[in-house]
Order: sequence, then structure tokens, then C-alpha cells
Amino acid sequence: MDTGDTAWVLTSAALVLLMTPGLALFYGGMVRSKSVLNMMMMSFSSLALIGVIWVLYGYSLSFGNDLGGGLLGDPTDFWGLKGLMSPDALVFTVPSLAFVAFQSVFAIITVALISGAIADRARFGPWLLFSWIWATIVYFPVCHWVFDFNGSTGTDFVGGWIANNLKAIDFAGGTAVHINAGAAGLALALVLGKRKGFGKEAMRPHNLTLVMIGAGLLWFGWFGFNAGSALGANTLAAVTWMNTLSATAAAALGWLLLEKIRDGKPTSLGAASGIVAGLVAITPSCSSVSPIGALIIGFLAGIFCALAVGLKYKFGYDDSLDVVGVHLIGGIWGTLSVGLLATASAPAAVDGLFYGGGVDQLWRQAVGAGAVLAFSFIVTLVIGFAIEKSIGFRISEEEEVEGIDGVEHAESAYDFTGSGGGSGFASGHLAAATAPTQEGVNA
Amino acid sequence: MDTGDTAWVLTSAALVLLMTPGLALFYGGMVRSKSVLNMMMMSFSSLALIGVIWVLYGYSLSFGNDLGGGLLGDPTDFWGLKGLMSPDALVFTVPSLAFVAFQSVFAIITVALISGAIADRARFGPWLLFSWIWATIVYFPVCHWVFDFNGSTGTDFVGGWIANNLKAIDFAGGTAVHINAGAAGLALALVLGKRKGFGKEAMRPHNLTLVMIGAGLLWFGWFGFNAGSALGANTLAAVTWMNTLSATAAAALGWLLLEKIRDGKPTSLGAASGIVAGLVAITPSCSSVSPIGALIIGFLAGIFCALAVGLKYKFGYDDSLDVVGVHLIGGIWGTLSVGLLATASAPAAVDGLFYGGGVDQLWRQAVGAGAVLAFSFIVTLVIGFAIEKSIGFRISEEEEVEGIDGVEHAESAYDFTGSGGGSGFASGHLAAATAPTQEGVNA
Amino acid sequence: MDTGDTAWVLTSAALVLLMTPGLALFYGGMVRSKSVLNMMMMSFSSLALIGVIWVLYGYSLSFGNDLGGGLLGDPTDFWGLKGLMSPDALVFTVPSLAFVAFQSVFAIITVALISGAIADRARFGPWLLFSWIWATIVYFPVCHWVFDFNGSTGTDFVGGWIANNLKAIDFAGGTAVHINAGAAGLALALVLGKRKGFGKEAMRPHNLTLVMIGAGLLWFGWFGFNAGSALGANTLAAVTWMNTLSATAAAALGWLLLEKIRDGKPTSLGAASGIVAGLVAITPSCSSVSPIGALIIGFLAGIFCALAVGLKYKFGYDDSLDVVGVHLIGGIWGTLSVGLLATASAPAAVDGLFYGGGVDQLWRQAVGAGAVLAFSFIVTLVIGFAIEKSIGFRISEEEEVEGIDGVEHAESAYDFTGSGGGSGFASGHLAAATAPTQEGVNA
Amino acid sequence: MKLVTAVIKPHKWEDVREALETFGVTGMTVSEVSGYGRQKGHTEVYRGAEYDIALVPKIRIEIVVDNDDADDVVGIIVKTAQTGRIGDGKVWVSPVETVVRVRTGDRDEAAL
Amino acid sequence: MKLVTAVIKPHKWEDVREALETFGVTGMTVSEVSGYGRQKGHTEVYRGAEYDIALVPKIRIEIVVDNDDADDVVGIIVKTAQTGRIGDGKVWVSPVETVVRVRTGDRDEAAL
Amino acid sequence: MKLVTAVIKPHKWEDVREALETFGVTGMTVSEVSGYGRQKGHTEVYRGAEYDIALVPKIRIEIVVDNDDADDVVGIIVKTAQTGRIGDGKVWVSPVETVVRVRTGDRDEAAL
Ligand SMILES: Nc1ncnc2c1ncn2[C@@H]1O[C@H](COP(=O)(O)OP(=O)(O)O)[C@@H](O)[C@H]1O
Ligand SMILES: Nc1ncnc2c1ncn2[C@@H]1O[C@H](COP(=O)(O)OP(=O)(O)O)[C@@H](O)[C@H]1O
Ligand SMILES: Nc1ncnc2c1ncn2[C@@H]1O[C@H](COP(=O)(O)OP(=O)(O)O)[C@@H](O)[C@H]1O
Repeated sequence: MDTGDTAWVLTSAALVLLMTPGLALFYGGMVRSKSVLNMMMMSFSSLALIGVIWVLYGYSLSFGNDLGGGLLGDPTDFWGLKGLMSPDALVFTVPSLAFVAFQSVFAIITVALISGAIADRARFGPWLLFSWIWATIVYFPVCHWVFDFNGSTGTDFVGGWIANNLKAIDFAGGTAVHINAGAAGLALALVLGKRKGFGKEAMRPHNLTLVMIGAGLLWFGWFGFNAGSALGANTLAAVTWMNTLSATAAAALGWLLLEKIRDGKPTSLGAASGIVAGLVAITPSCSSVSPIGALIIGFLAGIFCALAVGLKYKFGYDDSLDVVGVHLIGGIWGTLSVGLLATASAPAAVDGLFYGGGVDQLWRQAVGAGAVLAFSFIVTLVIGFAIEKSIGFRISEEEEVEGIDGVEHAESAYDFTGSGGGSGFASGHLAAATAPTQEGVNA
Repeated sequence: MDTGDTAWVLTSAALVLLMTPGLALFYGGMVRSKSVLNMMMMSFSSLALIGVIWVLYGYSLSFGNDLGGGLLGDPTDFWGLKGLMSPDALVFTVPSLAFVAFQSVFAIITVALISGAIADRARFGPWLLFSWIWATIVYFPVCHWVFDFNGSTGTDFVGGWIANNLKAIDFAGGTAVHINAGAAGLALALVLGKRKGFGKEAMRPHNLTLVMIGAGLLWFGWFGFNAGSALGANTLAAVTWMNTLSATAAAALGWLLLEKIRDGKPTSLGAASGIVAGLVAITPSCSSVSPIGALIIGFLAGIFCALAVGLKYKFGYDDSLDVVGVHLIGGIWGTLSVGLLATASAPAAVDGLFYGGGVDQLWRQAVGAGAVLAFSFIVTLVIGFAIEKSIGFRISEEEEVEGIDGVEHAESAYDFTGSGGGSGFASGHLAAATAPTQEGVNA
Repeated sequence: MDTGDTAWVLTSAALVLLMTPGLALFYGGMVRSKSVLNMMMMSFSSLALIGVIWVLYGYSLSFGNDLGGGLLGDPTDFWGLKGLMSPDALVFTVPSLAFVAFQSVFAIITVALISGAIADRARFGPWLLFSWIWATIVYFPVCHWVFDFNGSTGTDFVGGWIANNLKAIDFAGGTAVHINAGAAGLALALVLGKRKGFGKEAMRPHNLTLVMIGAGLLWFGWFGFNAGSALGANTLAAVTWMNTLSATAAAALGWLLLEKIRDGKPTSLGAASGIVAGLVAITPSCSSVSPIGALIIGFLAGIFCALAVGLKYKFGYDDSLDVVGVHLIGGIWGTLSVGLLATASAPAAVDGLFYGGGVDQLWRQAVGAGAVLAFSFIVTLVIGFAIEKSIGFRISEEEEVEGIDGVEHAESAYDFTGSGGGSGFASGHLAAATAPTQEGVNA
Repeated sequence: MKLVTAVIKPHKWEDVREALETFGVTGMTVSEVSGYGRQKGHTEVYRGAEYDIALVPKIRIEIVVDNDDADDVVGIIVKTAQTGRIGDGKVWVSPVETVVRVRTGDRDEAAL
Repeated sequence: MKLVTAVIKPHKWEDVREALETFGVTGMTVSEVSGYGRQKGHTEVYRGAEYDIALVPKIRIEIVVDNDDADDVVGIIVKTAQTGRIGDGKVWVSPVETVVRVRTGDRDEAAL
Repeated sequence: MKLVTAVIKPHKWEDVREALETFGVTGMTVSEVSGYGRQKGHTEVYRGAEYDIALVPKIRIEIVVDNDDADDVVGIIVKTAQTGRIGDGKVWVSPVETVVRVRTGDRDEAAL
């Protein structure tokens, strides 16, 4: 065990945890004020629910010894994380539970990412059910495919097919996280259908300062996501850190430039979106390209995603907060970019097409991306329709008009009147306190 | 000295520092818009005031060599942190000042936690005075009892009674931080009395997005709080990190479930509250239970605290933001849970009641919890009444109606009108700039 | 390479990155609601633009081998960060790219700091142009002067004149960052002139909760800024961490005390401002003073800066968010304080005037501060006027009245109406989606 | 001249605006208000404490019109804003003695 | 029909609402406004710069009533909202020619 | 008594307030409203989707005045709020039957 590596992995795990509240803000600021709490709750509930099932069986499905074909980990290996508190339990140079921790927050945020596609209209209970099923039959397997390396905990340990057989390079999750969530988002947007007023009415962001805070926290946390995936504090971590900065900065520039040219003005939502697009694109590729390669990947990610967010109007699916435009498109581009811009001088030591490596790596990347995309899209469609047809997934049109925060959570996000306390304009009054104490209130 | 351990402790100290602004947001979002600044100022002033006295004498009172009976550290040992800049000054494997730093932010947040009980009505000056006295005669001693271990800086070093004589396990501060602050909050709520309109008027949270940001930052920072308490980057840190995730996720689920059953809807305030409840409960126990144990502790913490927040209406004390319901109850449950669910396979290597360890650890836990509760409650009552009777602690009823932000700070939190600059609806105009420059304004 | 040191530097780099979004909030909350997005964009654009040019040539200009006289690094050395991915490329005990990363975020925030002086009135395009030029001909050279040490990457490596010849102590950037940005801010405020209504109309902060979040994130990140500058996880890092806490806490107290005495009430804006003032002042001095020295530096920084923010009304320059009052004055005081309060018992091992060291260090500090101040002020004036006279820097008076967010970014920050979705009071309606998809909208 | 004041459901605002525009109303003044009436508010829950929110968000429209147009304008609003469910709102007409366009100083009919 | 417009102190709103309900007023329209008058605003301080906030928050209530009820309604509001301190507000009565319930198209007395 | 209602550009509010104060108006009630008229709103862009914001922020002032003062007050507002550009707003005058000062119960002239 190396204390420096462990310090970095534990820090990174905390950084990645923060990304989910960051995402909640990023998404929450983009919806209307009557839906911000529900939007944030879809992320926060992922922290709660996926956190629990990860401990119970998720880690074991993802990182247990392979059951065969590189398709799934053995759920009995680490059920309830058993045996992992021992000082001897290591993954590479860090305690096993540090690795468990780091991977837990990946599972959490992947589920949360999907929710952006179905803003304002998904019932909360069915969303929880969906999250549970999706994590279990989509994320945990895909995580095993992509992130579970042969030999990680001992020489005879066998992992997943994309990492070990296909040998696609997906350093921190272009496929497992972003294509996966993006494809699922598209499927759910199709299942749930358009919001009332989509394409006609103003559904502009209600609070762009939240979006900016969210983008800032996401970027911050993403250093843990990418550089933490080095699982140690070393040159690899430093390279991925710096590539993460380079690509993200360039992507923000790219998005702003496109806006300036196309729409006349560069916007703050564009800057925030460009940041996320760059982060997505560099996620799979940060270990295999140079900082200059990262600049190119990022800049083009900004352009591509800024163009892609318009697709929903063209094709008429209501991917409310552009999970497809940013995560699916950005994830595909980032995954493929490894095949194009990888350079043998980077830690992954592979040459892509433009560095004379031919198409060998490129096809591996394409197969990995395509497999995850197809698997996630199809299975999500099935889960989504099953829920919609059985218990119903979507709130009614009237409830949509009223606002999902009140309907699903009996809350409203803001009250800026100077209310109550014998002062101000009381927008309401206390009707009853928690059941057992009803008397107290009237006392 | 170990650089990896030091990196982790320094990182953790920064994480814990961030918890106090996080708390300011968590609390600030829950009050009405006319009191949010005062609420935040009670946390920020703790950063300022306790930060200063910690350097001057707080660390020494807490971690100086024991003056006798494990009751108090020697204030002359490290007055002004003297002698601790030397490269030879170590606590276990880290530089002394890294440990001083880590512990400083514990003192700061404990004081800040109390303020939630007295929202909207405490004069700011008396609050500062209270903080000063309370930290000095309550927190620093209790910190010594609980966190100061024999032998930490050398073989003949003697620490506090709870840690070394009673041998209660309070890994990161269930007693020293949460029961301590919770009991003090209850006492202060009694001293200050109810807000005008308590139990009748609407005093609903004015900005739940702030509450959610706050909860996110608290969770993030809490990994430093708990896993940082390992004082190194090792298996113990990894176990406590993962237990912190498990319990918190389960607690959020527990709170939401209770709400769903009792009130019909799971709320975002419930999710945020459940998070904090879980974090509180796992704080003392994270080193001594398994991840499954952590799930149980967390889930029950969510249920218990969700039930406990109603008590104030039953008994009629105005614990405005539920410091009692969350920190006192959560802290007691977490501290006792060690006696129940500790397992020898965890780093603390103790078996609790349910793991065949009998009641040995349980009574130690109960005595520790009870001692801190009683000490804190009684001394706080005395300090509180002394201040109330001498200089007055509470603002007048009219000031309460007007709003404490204006009364105590001459500010208001928000101005969303498009004001000033020759544009917008100027809600006011500049009357005078800082005294020496009065001329300039009229120039 | 040391993994512990690397873990700390990578963590610190991420912490410092977060400071720029933190600054965006701190500044953004202080302007009126019609300018908050533009204010934040000036910080976010710095993340984008300076991030890119740092990779391309900024690092090399700053940390390339000296071209002569300690004035500038060789731009050809590390153009595009070439050669730095190699495992052999080290700066002291950490991978070169970890150091590159850490320094990149310094460049970014220094540029962002300037923007506070020109709130509400700078056209966005010219601001980008200014940032680019200023970073290139002011920041990179000054960074080389102050932060580039002889021998950092090998025995024959030669760095900048302030660090190596003058031997002024500027541990984390009192001159290179704060005096530099502060002087530039003053120059730009003079170039752009006063806002319409300056000194007469109300231009009060539109959202103080954002200011507080920002201050909290800044403090958090600043531990990376200062303690990360140790470039390792060691006693030096621990000392600077703790001094950063001490000074900041004392500065907040100092500012609040001054307000209480002068204005009658301590304010939350004062607390936030005091925090930043303390952080600025301890930045150059944290390695050379004791925690008690830090308390003194911080407390006086709080007083000095609280007095200095009034100067703009006296002298009639519109330094909108007090970059001069806080960063220039705080930076000068902090830099000089080394000459006064440095103690040989601190890691820098130098005695200042009050510790019997005479004026030797004091004059070095004064020369360093003066050189950077003069250079930055003059060159910024030239750049600023050149832009103003050529393409124009300032928006028109009518646009100022309308609000710069709409004018420059076609956005508005908040929409709290319950708008759209067939519900609420639609403040507008969707007119057209991105060009290629126009059909889709009308479909 | 008459002042027509209408209090309607927020999501009907856009329809009402369009209908009035078609009719030829060129200007109006709009504000967000809270309504109290037969339509009850809703309940919110915070940490188990239930709050009755008595007021319902409404949009208030003020239109100064020619005497002759008043009835038509009222009719259009009533027709367009009607959902048939409780809470649709009220429209009332009151006399106006004079109206001036600030920009030009024009009065009455010329000011609209 | 009459329109009673009342501008009162915000913390009196709940009392006024209750008193009017007891009297039999079933509906009203409420908004948050700013008042300017004898009651002066307050002063805020930001970084040493003092701002005079000239305006005071008030609640504005509009009630359309039968001619006969107007005086009673005014009386109830004045009585309930009175604190005796400067800034209690004003109530005024103006004529209304017709009022319509949007939901049903009912007019005048039937519309209330 | 008359009620003068003025809808003006927000940045003229401070000037109007001063001018009215100089004339001797001691009280008024002010609110933030949205205007719809010849002056068109603006366009915002979010992720390439353009939104037409139809409404323009305005300030609405209500002043109850003596019959004799009404014309002067209207004149002052028109003069002070005028910029000559589209969107300067409207001022209208309507009859008020009675006005009461809540604090004292004073009526009409005495209530202002
Ligand atoms: N007497 C009244 N004076 C002024 N506004 C009223 C009055 N009665 C109702 N309103 C307004 O009309 C709205 C709708 O009234 P309500 O009684 O809920 O339904 P309905 O008009 O369908 O019977 C209320 O929310 C309120 O804003
Ligand atoms: N002439 C007026 N026209 C309209 N509203 C007025 C008028 N005078 C006062 N008001 C409103 O009444 C409120 C109270 O008036 P003020 O002069 O402060 O106290 P008081 O009514 O007790 O003398 C003001 O804040 C304003 O909203
Ligand atoms: N008929 C009307 N009734 C009520 N308010 C009106 C009317 N016409 C215009 N307004 C108000 O006056 C404002 C200015 O009107 P507009 O037509 O834009 O410019 P102008 O008055 O200069 O011709 C509008 O924004 C609206 O608030």
C-alpha cells in the first residue's frame, strides 16, 4: 500500500462525490423554477439509492471475478463488501475500499446524468424504480466490461471484455459513463414524450447562477474523475489532470465561438455547456493524448456538442437538458478521438490514426462505443416502457402545468417574500406539524 | 513524517473547513429571506472568532498535556502554537501543525452548529460573546476528553478521560461535536424562547436550492471529517470513507421513506436532512462497524431524526432548524450504535452487543454520551442565561418582525430588481460613502 | 518522485482551479442582477482562454529557462508543453505536469481578479482580447520573475530576478497575483471610467448569499493556493496552511470590528471581504511568519482594506468591486509584512524588522512590490487605452442602463416566474431554435 | 375611456394577449399577483410541518380602452381565459377620465 | 359595484384576510408593492457605503364589492390593519361599472 | 379625489419621485409591472434556442390626489418621465369616492 496513492484516490473519490450535487445544480438551474427541486432530487436520490445498492451487490457485480465472457462480475464475491476491510485487501497500491469508494461515485453520477433528459415530467417513485433496475442491469455490467482489469487484485483475477479483450481505451468512462447515460437519456426521452409546450413555449433556465456554480463544481470534481482514475499520484495522474484542463478550456472557447458566429452572442450557458462538453470528451482520452491533442479534442467537442443540442428540435424528441447533445455526442467523439489522436508519448503508449498508428485502435474504440450505446439504448427502452405501461412514469398534463415540485414533493423552491414571524406577507400558515405532535401546534 | 499521510490530513482539514460555509448555506436556505444573512453570519463568525482563539489558546487547552484527571490540556504548552513550526514536531506521522489545522476546523464547526437552534432572533454581539465563552469552557475541555489520546506526540503524553480511561469509541466526534452542539442548541433555544409566530405562522425555507448546495458541500467535507480522522491515508481511512457513504445514502433513503409513509410525499428538504442525519450518526461509529452495519445505522438515523424533528412542536421549544432533532438525536444514536453494531473485523476491532461483544462497549458509549450531554446542556444554560440577563441575547419583537438581517447587519440578502446604474427601479440611492470620503460622494 | 507530494500538489491544483468559479460567485453576487452573468463570464472566460494559452506558450514563457536578466522564460522550451509527459520530467519531487497544472490555475485566477474593477460596463470581446494580451505581456513575465526558481528542474536551470536575484519572499503570489491584478484593475478602472450613476445611485449587491458561497469556496481553494505552493506535503505545507487559517480568521474579525465602530453594524459583506483581505495578505507571507504573526497580519489587513475600499469615492475612480482596496492594498501590506514580521523560526528562516532582522528583507520586499506595481499599472494602461481607442472597450450608456447581461450575452440570470410548460406566466416564447433545425420548431 | 382590469390564470396569459392583439389592443400593463377566492391554495410539507398556502398565483392585466371597446375587450378576455374550472378569475370595468401618452403628451383616444 | 383598494402593512395581511372572510368577502386580489410616504425607509451599508432605501414593503388588496358593502369593508380593513403607527396605509374606494366572473360569464352581484 | 395611475420606465422613477415630492405629493404606492405595447421586448438565446421576451419592465405608480391637483400631477409625471422614445408609458386619471388613512381613520383631503 502506498499512502500517497491512497491519499489521492480518497481525495478523488470525494471530488467525484461532489460532482453529483454539482450536477444537481447544473441541471437544476436550467429548468423552470417550478421544477428545480424535482430535478435536484433525481440526482440526490441517486446518491442515496445507488449508494446503498452499490454496497449491497453493485460493487460485486461490477468488480467481482468474471462470471464468463467478460460480461459480469460474480455477485457473491463481495456481497455487502465482505472481506474488504482487511488491511491485506488491495487494488493495485491502494486499500480495496478506497477503490470501492472511488467507483461508487461513478455509478451514482452515471444514473444521475440520465435525469437531464426527462426534466419536469417524471414521477419520482417510478424514477427511483428505474434507477434501481437500470443500475443493476445496465450500469453494473457495463462498468465490469470497461473498468474491471485483469489482474487488478491478483494475478489470476479476470475482468471485463472491453477492457481486456477488445482493449478499447476508455480511461475514465467515455463509454461506461457518458455514452451509457446519453443513450439511456435518449431512450427515456422517447418513452416519456415531450413536455407540454415543447418547441413553442419559453422554457428558459430559471437561474443561471446555479448553472455556473454547478459547472464550476463539476469541473473541480472531474479532476478526481479523470486524474483519480490513475489510481495513484504519479505521472499518469499529472498528465490526465493537465489534459482535463486543456480540453475543457478549449471546449468552452469552441462553444462560445460557435455561438458568437451562429447566434451573435456568446452566452454564459454556452460557457457552462462547453465546459461539460470538454470534460465529457476528454474523459476517455485523457491518458492517451498530449496536451495539444487535448486542446483539439476539447475545441471540437465544444463545436460538435453546440451543434448537436439543436438536434432535438429537428427530430422532435424532448431531451430537456441535452443529455444526448452533450453526453452522448461528447462521449462518442471522445471515445473515437483516442483512435485518432492517441500518441505513443502519452502514458497509454498507443498511436492513433493521425500519429501513424493506423485504424487498429480506432476500430476498437468504435466497437466499444457502439456496443455500449446499443446495449444501453435498447435495455433502457425496455425498462422505460415496462414502467410506463405498468405503474406509469409520467405526471399528468395538469400536474405539469402546476409544477412538479409541488406535485411530487409538496414543496416550492423559493419564497422571497418577507414572510411570517409576525412580519412580512405570510404566503401561508402552519397547518399541522408532524403527526405525533399535532397537539403541540394548537397548544 | 509520511508525505501521503500528511497530504491526506491537509486535504481533510481543507474539506472540513468547507463544511462551515456549507453549513451556513444549509441553515441559511432554511430560514426566511429576511434572516438568511444573520444565519450565515453565525457560521462565518465562528470561522473568524474560533479560528483566532484556537491559535491563541484553544489548541493548547484541548491538546496540551493533561492537567489532571483527563479533564483539560495545559494552556501553557502550546500557547500561540509555540514550538509547533519545527520539523520535529509531529503528531503520529504528520506535522503537528497539520493536526492543529485539522482540529481547528472541528472546533469552528461545532460552535456554528449550535446557531441553528436560535435562528432569526439572536443579537449578533451576544452570539459572538457566547461563542467565545462556550468554545473556551465547553468545547475545548470536551475536545480534550474525547480526541486527545495518550501517547500521540510521545510516549509520556497524557490525554483526556473519555478517550483513554473510559475508552468510549467516538471516532470523529459523535459526542464532542454533535451531542455537544445539540445539547447546547437545546439549552439556547430554551434561553431565548420561541420566535413570534412559532407553531402558527409559515416559517418555511426561503431557498431550498441553498439547502441542497449546503447538504452537498457538507457531505463532501464530511469525508475529511471522518476519513481524515484516521490521520493517515490507509485502510482505516478507506473504511471510514466507505462507511460514511453507506450510512449517509441509507439515511437519506430512510428519511424519504418515512416522509412518503407519514406525509405522503418525499421532499428535497427531507433528502438534505437525511443526508445530514446519516453523516452525524456515522461520525462516531465509522471506524468500528462494517459497511452493512453502516447501512443499518444510517437508515435508522434517517428514521429516528425524521421523527425527532417533530418533538419541538410537541414540547414547545423553538429549536428552529432542528439541531436537537438531527444533531443531538443523531449523535446519541450514532454513539450508542457503536456499542450495538461494532464488529471486530472493522479497524477499531471491538465487538458490540449484536456481534457477541456483550454490553461492555455499550455502557462506555452511554456514559460518554451522557457525560457530554449533561455537561454541555448545563453549562450552556448558565452561559446563556448570564448573557440574556446581563446584556440581553434576543432582539425585540418588532425587530423580529422587521427582520434580523436589517436590524443586526444593515443589509438585505437579495435585490432582484433591475436597479440603479441609470436603469431599473432604484430601490434606493447612495446616501454616503465611508466616513473619510464623504466629500467624494458629493463631488 | 514522491507520491505524497504529488497527491498534495494535484489536490492543490484542483483547489486553486475552484477558486475561479468561487471568485465568479463572489464578484457576481456583488453586482446588480442585470450584470451578474457578464461578471461571472469574465472569470469563466479566463478559465477558458488562459487555460489554452498556458498550454500553448504561457508555461514556457513563465518557466522556461531564463532568456536573460531573469526577465522572461524561453518560449521554445516547453511550447505546447512538449516533453513534459515523460516520467523523468520532474519539478522538485513532483511530475512536471503536476507543477504545470498547479501554476496554470494561478495564471487563470490572476486575470479573473482584474475584472472586479470594471463590473457592468466592459464589452466581452475586448475583455477577451485584453485578457490575452495582458496574460502574455504582463502575467507570464511577472510569474517568471517571482515564481521561477533557479535549479527547480536541474542544477543549471535559471529562473526569474525577483525570486533569485532580489530574493524578495513572495511565497504564493502577493506581488505576482494580487499587486499585479490590483494595479491592473486600477488602470482599467481609469481607462473605462465610471459607471453611470457611480457615487449617487444604489448599486448594492444583488445576492449576498452568492457572495458568501464565493468567499467560502475562495477560502477553501486558497489552502491549495498557499499550502500547495510548498510543492509537497510537509512541514512547510502545514505551516502555511495554518497561517492561512489564522490570518483569514483575524482579518474577518478586523473588518467586522472596523465596521461596528465606523458604521454601527458588522455586515456579511464585511465578513466575506475580510476573509478575502486576510487571504490576500497572508499569501506572500505564510511561509515566513508564525501563527501569531499571521494573526497580526490578518487583523491589520482587515482594518487596512476596510478603510481602503472607501478611497474610490474620495478619488473618484470606479473600482467597482474593490480590486484596489482589497487586492492591491492587501497585497502590498502582505508583501511588506514579510519584511516586518518574518521570523527565523518559520520555514523561510528569515528575520524581519520586528524580529531583529533589520531592514534587509523589508527593502527587498518593497522593491519587489514596487516593481510589479509599476510594471503592471503602466503596461495595463497602455493595453487598455489601445483597446479603447481602437475597437472600443466600453458599452454605451444606454446599454449600461439596459443591463450588460442582455446586451453582451442575450441572457438574463433569473426567471422566478412560474413560466411556460402550459403553465405559469410565460415571460416569453420560443422564437426559433438553432439554425439548422428551424423546421423542427414549427413542426 | 374605460379601464378594464382582468385577473386570470397565469397559463392563459399568452392566449389572452394574442386574442387581444388580434382584436386590436395595442398596449396593456401586466403584473403578477396573488388571488384569494373559491379556488383554494395548496399544501406544502417541510420536515413534517404542513403549510397551507392560501394564495394562488394570478396575472392581473390593466387595459385602458375607448368607451366603445370596453365590452368587446371584456368579452374577449372572458372567452379566452375561460377554462370552466374554479379560479378562472374576474374582469371589471371602471371609468377613466383621461389618459396621456407620456412620450408625446397625447390625450385620450390619441394616447392609446 | 365598488372597488376597494387597500395598501397595508404586510404583517397585517393575515388579520385583514380573516376579518374580511368573517364579514363574508369571498374573494380578493393581492400584490406586493412598495410604499412611499411619511414612514421613511431604512438604511443599509455595503462596504462602508450607506444606501437609503426609500421604499417600504406594503401589501395592496383589491376587492370588488356591492355598493352597500363598500363602507363596511373599508371600516373592517381600517380597524384591523390599524397599529396607530406611521405607515399603516391607505384605503380608497372607486366606482366599478361592471364585473364578470370569467368561469361562468356571470355579471355584477352574481359575479362576486 | 382622483387616482392618478402612471406606468413609466423604471430608470425614470427616481426623477419622478423627486419632482412629485417637490410639488408636494407626500405619498404614493409603487409596483414593478410588465408592459406590453409598441416598445417591443428583446431576444434571449439559450443553447441556440431564441426566446422572444415580449414584456418590458415598467414601474407603476398610484397616487390618490385632490381633484385640483390631478392635472398638475399628471403634467409633472409626463414632463419628468418623458424621454421621447417609444415605451415612455401612460398616465391615466380615474375617480375616487373616498380615501381613508388607516392610522387615524381620517378621510379624503385629510387622509393624504
Ligand atoms: N371580490 C373580488 N375582488 C377582487 N378580486 C377577486 C374577487 N373575487 C375573486 N377575485 C379574484 O378572482 C380569482 C378567482 O376567484 P375564485 O373565487 O377563486 O374563482 P371563480 O372566479 O372561478 O369563482 C381570485 O383568485 C381573485 O384573484
Ligand atoms: N397619496 C397616496 N396615494 C397612494 N398611496 C399612498 C398615498 N399616500 C400614502 N400612500 C401609501 O400609504 C402608505 C402609508 O403612508 P404613510 O404616509 O407612510 O403613513 P400614514 O398613512 O400612516 O400617514 C405609503 O407607504 C403608501 O404606500
Ligand atoms: N391601453 C393601455 N392600457 C394600459 N397600459 C398601456 C396601454 N398601452 C400601453 N400601456 C403601457 O404603456 C407602456 C408603453 O406603451 P408603448 O405602446 O410601448 O409606448 P408609447 O406609450 O411610447 O407609445 C406599455 O409598456 C404598457 O405598460
